[in-house]
Amino acid sequence: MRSAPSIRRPTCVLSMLLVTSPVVAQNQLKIVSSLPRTGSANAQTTTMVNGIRMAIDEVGGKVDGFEILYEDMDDASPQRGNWDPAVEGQNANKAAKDPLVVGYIGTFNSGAAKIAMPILNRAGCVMISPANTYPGLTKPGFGEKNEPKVYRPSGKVNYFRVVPTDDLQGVVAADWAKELGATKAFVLHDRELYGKGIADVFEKRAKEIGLAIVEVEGIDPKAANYRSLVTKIKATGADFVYFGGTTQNNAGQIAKDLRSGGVVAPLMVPDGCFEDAFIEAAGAANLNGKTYVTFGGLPADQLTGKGQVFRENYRAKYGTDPEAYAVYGYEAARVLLDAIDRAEAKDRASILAAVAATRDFQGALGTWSFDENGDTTNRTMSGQAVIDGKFVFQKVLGR
Amino acid sequence: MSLLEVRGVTMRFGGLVANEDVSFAVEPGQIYAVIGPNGAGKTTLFNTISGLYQPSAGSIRFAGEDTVEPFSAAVAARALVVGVATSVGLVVALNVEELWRIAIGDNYAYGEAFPWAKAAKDLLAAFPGLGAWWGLGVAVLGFVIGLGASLVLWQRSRRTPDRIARRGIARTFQNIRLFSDLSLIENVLVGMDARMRAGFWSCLLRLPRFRAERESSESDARELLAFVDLGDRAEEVAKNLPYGLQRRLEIARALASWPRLLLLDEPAAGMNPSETNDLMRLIRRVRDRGVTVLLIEHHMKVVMGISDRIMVLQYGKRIAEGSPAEIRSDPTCIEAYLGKEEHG
Amino acid sequence: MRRAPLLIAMLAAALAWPIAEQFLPGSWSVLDAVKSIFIFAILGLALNAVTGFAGILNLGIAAFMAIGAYAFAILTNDLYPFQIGFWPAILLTLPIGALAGFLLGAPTLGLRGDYLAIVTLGFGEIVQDVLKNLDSITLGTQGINPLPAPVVPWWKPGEDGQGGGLGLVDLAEETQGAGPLLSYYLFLAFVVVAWLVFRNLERSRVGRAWMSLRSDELASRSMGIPPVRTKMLAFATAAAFAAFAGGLWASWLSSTGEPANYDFQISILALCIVIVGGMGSIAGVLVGALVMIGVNSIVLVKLFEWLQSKGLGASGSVFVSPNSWKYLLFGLALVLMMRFKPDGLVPASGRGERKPSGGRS
Amino acid sequence: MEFTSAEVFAQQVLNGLSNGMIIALIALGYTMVYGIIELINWAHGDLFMLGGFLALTILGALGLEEASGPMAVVAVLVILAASAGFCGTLNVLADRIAYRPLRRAPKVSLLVTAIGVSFIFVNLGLFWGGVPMEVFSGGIAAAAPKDFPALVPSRNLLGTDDGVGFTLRDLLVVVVTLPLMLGLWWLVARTRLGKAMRATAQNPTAARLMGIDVDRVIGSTFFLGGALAGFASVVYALYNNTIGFQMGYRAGMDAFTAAVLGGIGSLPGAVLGGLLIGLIRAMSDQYLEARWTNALVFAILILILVFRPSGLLGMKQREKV
Repeated sequence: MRSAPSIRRPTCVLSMLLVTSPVVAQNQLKIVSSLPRTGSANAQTTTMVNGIRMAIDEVGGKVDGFEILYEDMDDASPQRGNWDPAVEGQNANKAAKDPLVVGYIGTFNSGAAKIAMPILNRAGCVMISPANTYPGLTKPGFGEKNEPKVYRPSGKVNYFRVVPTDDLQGVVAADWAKELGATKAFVLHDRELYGKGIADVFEKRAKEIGLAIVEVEGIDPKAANYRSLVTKIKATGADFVYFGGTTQNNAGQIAKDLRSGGVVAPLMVPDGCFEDAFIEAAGAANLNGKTYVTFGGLPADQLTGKGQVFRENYRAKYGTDPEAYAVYGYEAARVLLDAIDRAEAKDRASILAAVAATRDFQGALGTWSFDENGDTTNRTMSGQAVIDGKFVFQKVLGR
Repeated sequence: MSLLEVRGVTMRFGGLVANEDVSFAVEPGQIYAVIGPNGAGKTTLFNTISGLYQPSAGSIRFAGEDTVEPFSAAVAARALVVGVATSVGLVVALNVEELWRIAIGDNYAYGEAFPWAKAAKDLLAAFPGLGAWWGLGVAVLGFVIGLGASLVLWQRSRRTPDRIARRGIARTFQNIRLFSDLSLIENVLVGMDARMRAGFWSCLLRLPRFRAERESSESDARELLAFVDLGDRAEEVAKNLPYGLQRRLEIARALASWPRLLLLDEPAAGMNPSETNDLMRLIRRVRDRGVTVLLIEHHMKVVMGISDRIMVLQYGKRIAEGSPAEIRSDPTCIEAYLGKEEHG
Repeated sequence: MRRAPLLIAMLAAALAWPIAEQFLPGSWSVLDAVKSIFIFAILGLALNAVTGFAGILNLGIAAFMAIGAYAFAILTNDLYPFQIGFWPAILLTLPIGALAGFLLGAPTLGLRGDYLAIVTLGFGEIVQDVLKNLDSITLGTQGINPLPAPVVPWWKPGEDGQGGGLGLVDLAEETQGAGPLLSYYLFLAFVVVAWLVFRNLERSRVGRAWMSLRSDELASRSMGIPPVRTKMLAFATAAAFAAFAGGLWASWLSSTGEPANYDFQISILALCIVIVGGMGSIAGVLVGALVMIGVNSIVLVKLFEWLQSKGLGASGSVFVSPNSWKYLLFGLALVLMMRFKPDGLVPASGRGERKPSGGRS
Repeated sequence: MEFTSAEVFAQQVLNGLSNGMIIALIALGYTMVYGIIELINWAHGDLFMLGGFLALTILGALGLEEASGPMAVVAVLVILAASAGFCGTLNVLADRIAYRPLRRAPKVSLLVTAIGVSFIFVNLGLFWGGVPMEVFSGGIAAAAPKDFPALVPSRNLLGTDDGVGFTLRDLLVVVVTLPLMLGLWWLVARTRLGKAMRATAQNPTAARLMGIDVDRVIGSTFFLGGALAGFASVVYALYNNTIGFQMGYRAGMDAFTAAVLGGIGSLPGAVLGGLLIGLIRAMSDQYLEARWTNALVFAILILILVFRPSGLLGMKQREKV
């Protein structure tokens, strides 16, 4: 691979690598994913990576005569035990500089996406997230005033996502809560981008539909327990508790303390807790019949058509049922592979154009398209309840 | 006027009385020795004089001034300023989001010019609005905490070793305490710090003042090292120095601040007779430089040979004071100290 | 052992690296990672002043980094009215950091070592919480982005690739063509400046006073060194440069990231840099940053990439995923280092088994 | 039924005390080790975490997850003993292997070693969670928090579900921690070992000259401190029903703050500090905002240290000259 050491101005070499269309070597293309593989999100990201690998295996590792390489990058560092902005930045830069890379699947955390997006945007590389739900990444008017244009320094949309955003999920959550009979809700959140974001939407929507919010509290996700907070909730007489946050941020402990603290109000959580680990962490007995989970899609057992096939294949290959997020990893890889197939030239620009042109994609999540912001048009959300230690699908929400 | 005047100093540690009502005075130019058996409270007395301990009773005056910094208008003013600052700081801190919104959030429209003058006006106008009953309470609380903390910290620093040292009292330690990682010359330069004037910025930017002072201080330090016969080892690391020479270095370091009074805590401990003789000569030469010397010593030979006056301590109390000749003939001393040594 | 040749060699290597890299395959490019080495070198130098020179264990240096990063962001991002640009903002991080250091240090620097250590640790936690909670100011966990890259006067190509001349080059555009070299050298220059600052302080009465406090606080006080004021200088200087490093970090990422990015782990990383390099040794800190960050974000990353390409870690089990072993490796490295080379890779002069030597003034 | 404000206050005091006692138990281990070799034993919190994992493993291996009644009591006793022994032994091992060779090294080297040991423990905790056992959900999600069986139900001993709750779990905390604290006090104040420990803490060299086997005494201290962490881990796990490989950091931080607040090296200080932190946390959660609780704890810590630089019950240390 050593290039001829001619004495050119070094900047020229680099700029050629970066600006011109990547020179494709040996009919290979590379897809990378950047997800937090070290630390507490490992369980969810493992299922996503499994999904991505499955998608690549299904096409035999080859698209249109091009061998597809895959690299599973970790954007977490052991020091942080979670995504690390420096690592994410390095991953994105590395992908941007590697001429073989034509697609970047990630990130898991919306905060990480904020770092990677402008870098990949400048490089003109497609980025498809299987998990980012923060609305401001794509939708003008939903985030800060300078969003999302700051993520698109080149002016083009290169970022897509296959999951619906929090502004949708928070709304359906509040609607469903009211439907379930809530009148006075106590809102908790983990003070993070995802959790607080969705809790804010929940609060806003609740007020619109006449569901009273007695109080909003940000929790300390590292606390040993939430007894005093539960006492406070009990004292307010709230008849519904909403927690915006993730399993990693101690959702299980909250559920436990609510029950042991004698609060009988139901608990609702968003899809950051829609994983078996939540039930394991909380203990089924504390959740059964009193816990509701919203999810920005359909659970694996409700998928039909290609989704059902995916579920069966996954089980055959990995020996377990896929967790909710696995299908998003799979879908992100599928839609990318599909675009590579459709692209005229196998370079970043053509593939980007092909991804952006995805319409009526027949995927595991149903038939959907990317809109002009890069968001999926799929707005199917679902509500689950925990019954007998399992998530049981209740109904389709939203639309 | 005496250079050092110790009046009725008592030092208690819990139930233990280390010094009881000790008084003595050291005149300028003297070599004054404090002797006494082990545990008589000599080192405690030294530590009290050098500011490490605060006497439970009594006073220590140096060059006619009490060594405890008196309460002054400046201290009061500083406490008031800290109190007000804490008060304002606490009020602002607890209302920072509100103030931010009033001054900036409400005035700044994204992408448009920012009306600075209006923002400043709004900010000032917002403060009275914070004066709800608890706002006032917070302000008072902040004031009390700031004032209290300032006074407590001042109280703690009224009579500290560094202040005493800066007044002109330098000391050595019984179990030598050099800066073992630093070179000999650096050790001496630390001792000189109290009279250096180059500030932080001038050190950082190597301004002319720093350079000039570096020249002069280094030559002073070398002169001092030469004075204690260590001139040829200036760059060695202190911990590599033999024990006997470490004592000399300690003395050079203590002299570096140009003290008026030098406290020597058992300088001859662990020395052989020839080293002891050298030391005695050195102490005399120190005195001849114009430095008054107060020393604790066990070696009677040293004490009797060089002291102008001697005080004898026993069980923390002064039992005698006088010239060497007087002490030698004082029956109490002979019994308490000298006699004992003959037996022991 | 004289440090100068080592420092000169490192500087030469740093200057030459981007050119050498041109002759390596693209996937070997580590310029970005090297920039993070530079930032951590500055952070390490700052911590070294307070912990290595003055002997104050500071477990909350990341808090000052966070303060610098957020100050830089608020002063430059267009969601705020200030928008003063890279240079004024990055320079302002210094006094802002120093002020924060002063406010924390003033009431607490009289405390004994371990009490002070827990206070700094607590401060590190408080700052994260405050940044998280004041979300109407700091955007909470959103992170403030984008942030400006440095703008420097440099040769600028003409519009059509012809002519050109001296102009202001925005280094944010570098990835789009100018090559990441200017910002690399700029960051290197910052390291050199920080190095000069701390070297000058080290070899002056200020540094000597710090070291005397570290070596024997009691003796130092008895020589007339005011402990609180002297420690304050070290503490505030360290805070200032940590804030500066934070500002650079944010500029490099073009985002503050979330407040939790400036947590205890960063403080520990900085501490490890200082200790692995050699407490109180400026050359050591630079080596420490190179080793710690280099291993962390270059060697291990490459190693795991290679392992993965051999098919390891695909099954998702915790034991075969190389990433799951990172803590263990890190921990073992620290334990072994302290056991066998406690004075660091490049011990400060006067420490370790140094022979008497001259050359310091 | 109404939950009156007096009841709320009482409940919060109870919450605070229960949490505070667990913190205090961990803090005791910190303060003991600190008292004797002036080491901030950074790995202590993670040692505590490993104790929790051992307890869960034993429950899983013996099939005691569902135990109730007398069996549950037996199970609790078994895991208390096992975790205490395990953590004590592990702490002694850490001392032998990592800390003892550094007795003469600067304190900061020792601290860094402890941080290294803590990383190793954390990683072991992560691996432990990957053990394919039923209680670890087959070890698939190694990093996820683990549910700890509710061997001690949270039944309110004061009757109804409404009003103030003093549960069986709160009782458990008291029943385990109080005797341990008293026992420790007795051990340090009255026994030969305690005397040797105090002597070593005062002056190791002198203690050695007096014929005390200093290494043995330090080893015993590590064992006792570790055992306390083991007890604490079981109480914590039964009280909170969750363990996770990252729980050591916060637990350690709280405990260390407690030790400092009370005056590091002082046993009653550690207990007082722990209780105070528990109470401050509960009160702040109730009457202020939960998100400011951590900041408040440290603000109070700083404030107290300004006025009492050696902590609440710490001895003012006289400088040895």
